[in-house]
Order: sequence, then structure tokens, then C-alpha cells
Amino acid sequence: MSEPLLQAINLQCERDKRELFHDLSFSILPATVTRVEGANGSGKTTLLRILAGLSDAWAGQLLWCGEPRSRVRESFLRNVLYLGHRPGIKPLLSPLENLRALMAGRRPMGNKALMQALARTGLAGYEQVPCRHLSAGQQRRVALARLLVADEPLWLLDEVFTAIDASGVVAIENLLQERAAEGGAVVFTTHHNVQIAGTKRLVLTPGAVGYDD
Amino acid sequence: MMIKPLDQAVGSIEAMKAVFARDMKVAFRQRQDLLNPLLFFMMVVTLFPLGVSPEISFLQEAGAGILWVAALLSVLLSLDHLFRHDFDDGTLEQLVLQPQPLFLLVLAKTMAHWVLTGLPLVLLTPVLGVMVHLDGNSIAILCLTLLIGTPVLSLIGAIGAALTLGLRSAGVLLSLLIIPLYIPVLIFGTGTVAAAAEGAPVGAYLALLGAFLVLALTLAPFASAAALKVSLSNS
Amino acid sequence: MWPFFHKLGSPKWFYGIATRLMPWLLVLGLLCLGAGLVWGLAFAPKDYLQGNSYRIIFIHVPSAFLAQSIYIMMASAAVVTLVWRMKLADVFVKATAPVGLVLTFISLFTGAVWGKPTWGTWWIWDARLTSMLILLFLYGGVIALDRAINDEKSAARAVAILVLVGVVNIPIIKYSVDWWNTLHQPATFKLTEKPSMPAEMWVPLLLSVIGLYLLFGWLACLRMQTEILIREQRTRWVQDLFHVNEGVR
Amino acid sequence: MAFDSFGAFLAMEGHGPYVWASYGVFFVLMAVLMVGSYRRRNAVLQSCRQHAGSRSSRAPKPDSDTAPATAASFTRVDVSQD
Repeated sequence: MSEPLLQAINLQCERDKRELFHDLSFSILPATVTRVEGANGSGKTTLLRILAGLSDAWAGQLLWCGEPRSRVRESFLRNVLYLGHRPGIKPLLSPLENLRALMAGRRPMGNKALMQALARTGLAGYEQVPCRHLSAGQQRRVALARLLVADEPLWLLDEVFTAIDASGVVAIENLLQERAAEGGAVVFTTHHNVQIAGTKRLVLTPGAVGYDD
Repeated sequence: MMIKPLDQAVGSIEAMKAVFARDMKVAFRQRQDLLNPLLFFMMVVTLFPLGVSPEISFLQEAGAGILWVAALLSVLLSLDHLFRHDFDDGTLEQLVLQPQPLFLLVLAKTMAHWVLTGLPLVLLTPVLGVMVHLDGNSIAILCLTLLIGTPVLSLIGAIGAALTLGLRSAGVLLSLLIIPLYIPVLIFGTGTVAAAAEGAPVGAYLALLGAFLVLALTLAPFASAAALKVSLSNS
Repeated sequence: MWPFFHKLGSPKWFYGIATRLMPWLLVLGLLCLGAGLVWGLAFAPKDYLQGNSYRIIFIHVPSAFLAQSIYIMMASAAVVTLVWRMKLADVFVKATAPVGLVLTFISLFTGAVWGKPTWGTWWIWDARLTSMLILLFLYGGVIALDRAINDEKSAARAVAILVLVGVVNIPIIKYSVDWWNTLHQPATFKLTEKPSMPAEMWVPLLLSVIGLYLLFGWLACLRMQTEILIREQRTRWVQDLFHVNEGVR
Repeated sequence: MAFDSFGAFLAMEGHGPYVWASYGVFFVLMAVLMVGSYRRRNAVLQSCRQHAGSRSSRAPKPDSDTAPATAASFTRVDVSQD
């Protein structure tokens, strides 16, 4: 059995005087896909933002490779890739420029690999067009192109299937499955009917939390 | 196959350069926006001869103060955009999640802001200085004080911009929080020009403004970074 | 160290202590302030230069003094909020900022009124008054930011950052305003700087300063209790508070 | 006593209005602040008391109001019923 990458112990979160979850404990192991489930407003996005290190509205313990996360912040951030509701794409820049800017602080790479990644998300021919001329789904694909070159062991993906067409969804399912087979860990939320074999489920219901393998 | 945790791949300076370069590129894609603070600067200066008096003696006496106040207001006006667009499109989240000390990235963003707003204001000052009948020496000193002072305005302003990010009526609130903190820079900026006009040596005053800049450079990015984290956590 | 801090930060513990402390603070505060003001108004000799208008000093100086120290106290609490995340610290900042604002306003108002018989004008851009005016703006900013942020924890931390930025700036502001004052104004005599003050004047002044501090202590306890009750409404200890009371009755 | 009479005390040799205006504002504002804070705390105490009372009599479980409501059905509403 391998060491967990990320471990949550008795996680508790309260927003605007409403408790979203409490006593939430789980481990994210390498080579797993975990789907966070729950109704609207059950705290899926909040949980992912907490795991990514964007939200401070939590209590409990978060361990990265066995160490308290706050003590290893920069190494933690290097090892985690988070894609949120907002794609993180500048409308004035082209897909290529956006991708390069997103990679610059983590792992800069040459244009060739980036062009290839964009082509494989179905954006061939659009590399130099300002993103504001692209559709919502295409902008989302620019953000997803990062996954094709990412080396981070843990991916946190919040509603990545939004605005993606049916064939795209299938392709991304395959990508996540392959990633897990390589040994990466993926945690994601979606309201789409996504089929990935061996997916673990983390269910958030008000007041009680279920986690099964 | 197993994936091992990764080590840092990029130096902080590289990351800062990338943030700076991206902000410059975005700004130059929308060049007309760069003109707005400059136009505002000129308009505010124009209001004084029209609203108070076009007399040469008045303008000579008040000119440096007018230009400083106008520059301060234009910087204030532009601050609202410092983080807002990044916040709206999600790039700010990705910035905070970069495996780098956040204050350095914020510093890079603030420097880009100064190059795009403060510096053009300084370059425009000689023209407006002539229009309010300042003499050559005063204009030179005024430009120098603005050159040292406007980065301080950007650095302190970034704290306010980060604190008010995502709030309703953030623009007004930003001004309320920041204007009191601008007062020392304003006092020494205009005071230096006044002292120069009386023939007093200004080296010490300029050094003091420089000290403000050093202090702001060392402390303000930490405050902005902390404020950014709070604002993002709240969104 | 840690258990002590923990206890100090517990709202429940503070609520109890405050309840016991408040009557003392109120009675002693009113006594000191009353004695100081009656003495100052009716019995202290009149000033040879300013006449009877100087009697404003007995409220002007205490409120100005307290207004400044409240900001310093808020800054200390802000450090505690940011470093140790102690709940009580941000309750303090939230509860006392409006008190600081009111006291700053009082000191400005009394300073202006005092200026009329002394300088012949209601407002003079004197270094001290100008600094107080800026302090009023700083308090205003803190309160405005606190009101603008809905989430309690975020508001606490944002306000703490702002207060700390402000407190770093206060000495700089004070220094620059003093310098600006000498640049623009011939030296006038300062309102509150006396070469030497006889005991009949400074003793009542000291009494009213102490009295106002004690009253501030009472106000701080009261307002913090209010804030704690609002925040902890749903917790067991607040609900127990009333069951115990009903049991006694 | 620094004054000869009560009238002199009030007049303060012409400085009376200034002195009394200052003290007046001080007392009024302090009173408003103190009474206001006191009343507000009592109002909050009162609402807490009601809260605690209703809790103990009605709801045995403290988290009952956060329990999930009935599932959404998204069926159309019959508007002719009233």
C-alpha cells in the first residue's frame, strides 16, 4: 500500500454560520480517481478550494505526504494542479500565450509541446486567436490543455466538464483514467454522468458525510 | 508506474518576470485603457485654472500641489483594475496557487501597474508643469518627486485593492481606505518642490521620499499578499 | 503558555470575567471622571493666558489620548488575530473601533471649539488637529471595511491587515504632518502644551484621563459581550447561560 | 471654588458658550454610546433567551433546522388553485 498524498483529518467547514461538513476524514492515494458528490450547495466547490489551499474557512488537519500542509506550502503547491469554475484564461491573450503564462511559474516549456497540447484539445488553428473570440467550451479546453502537459501528482478538478461537448467528455474521462493508471491522483466534481472505472465516491450530505471505496 | 512528489522547477525571479510580462502584454492588447488615467490627470489639472483662477501667481504657487493631487487621484482611479480582471477570469486563483512566495508575484504585478500608470504620469508632468507656469527647476524637482512617489502610491494602493476585491462598491471603499495612507507621500512630494522654490537644499527630502519607497517596497507586498489570500478565501 | 492563551481566547471565559468586572469599571470610571471634571470646571484656577476656555482641556486631552491608544490596542489585537487566530482579538477590534471613532470626533470637536476663543477661528490646520482628522479617516476606513465584508472570519482578517497597515503609517503621518506644519505656518502656541502645569490643573486632568479609560474598559466589555452573544448564539454555553438563570429564579 | 457665583460659573468670563458646548457634546455622545451599547446588549440577550427557550421546548436535536428539505421535483405549479 502506498503512502497517501493528501490526508484530511476531521475536516470541518462553516460558511455564513452554516456548517457544510464536519468530522470529514479521508486520504487521497496515488493512482486513484475520487469523485466528490452532493447536491447544490452541499460544499463540493468549497471542499476542493480548501484542498487546493484557496480557502481558509476550515478547521481540522490537512497533511501533505504526512506533513502539515501549512509547513510545506510551496512544495505542496508545486505538486497540486487545481482547475476551478473560472477557467483562469485571459480573454485578451491567445490560447498559446495563456497556456505559457499558466505554466511559467511551475514548469516552463517550449512552444512545440504547448502547441501540441492545444491541438489535442481540438484547438488546432486557434492558437493565436485572442480567447475572447472563442466559445465558452473552447476557452474551457484551453484550460484543460494544461492537463496534457501537467506533471503534478494530484489534480483537483472542479466542474471541468462544464460547456464541453459529448465527445470531449469521453476524451477527458479517458485522460483521467490514464492518469490514474500512471499513478496520479485525481479528485473531481461534476454533475455530468461520467463513467470512470474504479472511481471512489466522496458524498457530502448536510450534517453527515459518507466515504466509500 | 509511480509518480513521485516534485521539486521546485522555477526560480522566483523567473516567475516574477513571467507575471510582469503577462500583465504588460494584456495591457498593450487594450491600449486605449492605458490612456484613461492620463486623460483623467490632465482633466483634473484643467479644473483648477477654470475653477479657482488662471492667474499666473496662483498657478505658480499651487501648481506642484495640483499636479500631485491629480496624479494621486489618477493612480487611485486605476487601482480598482489591478486585481479585478484577474479575479473575474480566474487567473488570480492560479497566481495564488503558483509554487512561489506570493508577495514576490504581487510585487511583480504592482511594478507592472506602476510602469503602466505611474510612469506615464511622470512623463506627462513637464507638459502640464509648463501649463501651470512652473519654472524649469520646479518642474525637474516635481518630476523627481513623482518618480519616487508614484511607486509608493502603487504599492500602498495594492493593499487597498486586495482588501476590497470582490466587494460591492469596492471603488469608493478603496479610496476611503487608501487616501489617509497617501498623505505622507503627498506632503513630502509637494513640500520638496516648495522647499526647492525657496532655494533650500532638497537632498534630504528626496532621501526621505526614497526611504518611504524602500519601506513600502519591503512591507506593502506582504500586506497585499495576505489581503489577497483573505479576499480569495472569501469568494 | 499555550493553555493560558487558549483560556484567554475563550469567549465563554471572557464573558464570565467581563460580567464580574463591569460594575467596578463603571462605578470607578464615573467617579473618577466626575471628580476630575467637577474639579476642573469649578475649582481649578483659570489659566493666565487663555482664561476659562482652557477648561476644555479636561475633556479634549482624555478623549484625544484614548482615541490614539484605542488604535494602538486594536493593532495589538490585530497581530493576535493574524498570528494566533484568537476569536476574542477580532471581537475586540470590531467592538471598539466605533468607540475610537466617537472619541476621535469628540477630541476634534472640542479642539475646534477651543480654537475659536484662542485663535479666533473655528478651524486651524494645526498639526495636532490635522493628525486627529486623519485618525478619524483611519477609523472610518476600518469600520467601512468591516461592514462591507459579509463573512465574519474574512472580515476579521481583512480588518486586522488594514489596522496593521494603519499603525505602521501613524508615526509616518504624524511626523510628516508636523513637518508640513512648520513649513506652512509660523509657530503658534499649541493648545495643550504648557511650560509647567500646576498641580491644581494636572491632578484633575489625570483623574479624568483615568476615568475615561475605565469607562472605555466598561464599554469594551459590554460591546464585546454583545458581539460574542451574536456569534455564539447557537453554542451550548450561551444556551446554558439562560437555563441556569431560569433555574435560580 | 474658582468662581464667585453660579452665574459667573456659567458665564466663565465670556468663554461659557465654548466650554459648555464642548462639555455638552462630550456628555451627549458618551451617553448615546454607553446607553446605546447597553441597550443593544440587552436586546441581543433577549433574543438569545428566546432562542434558547424555543430550542429546549421544541427541538430535541440542535441540528434539526439544517436537515435536508424535501427533494426538488421541478414539476409545474398549478396556479389556478387560489
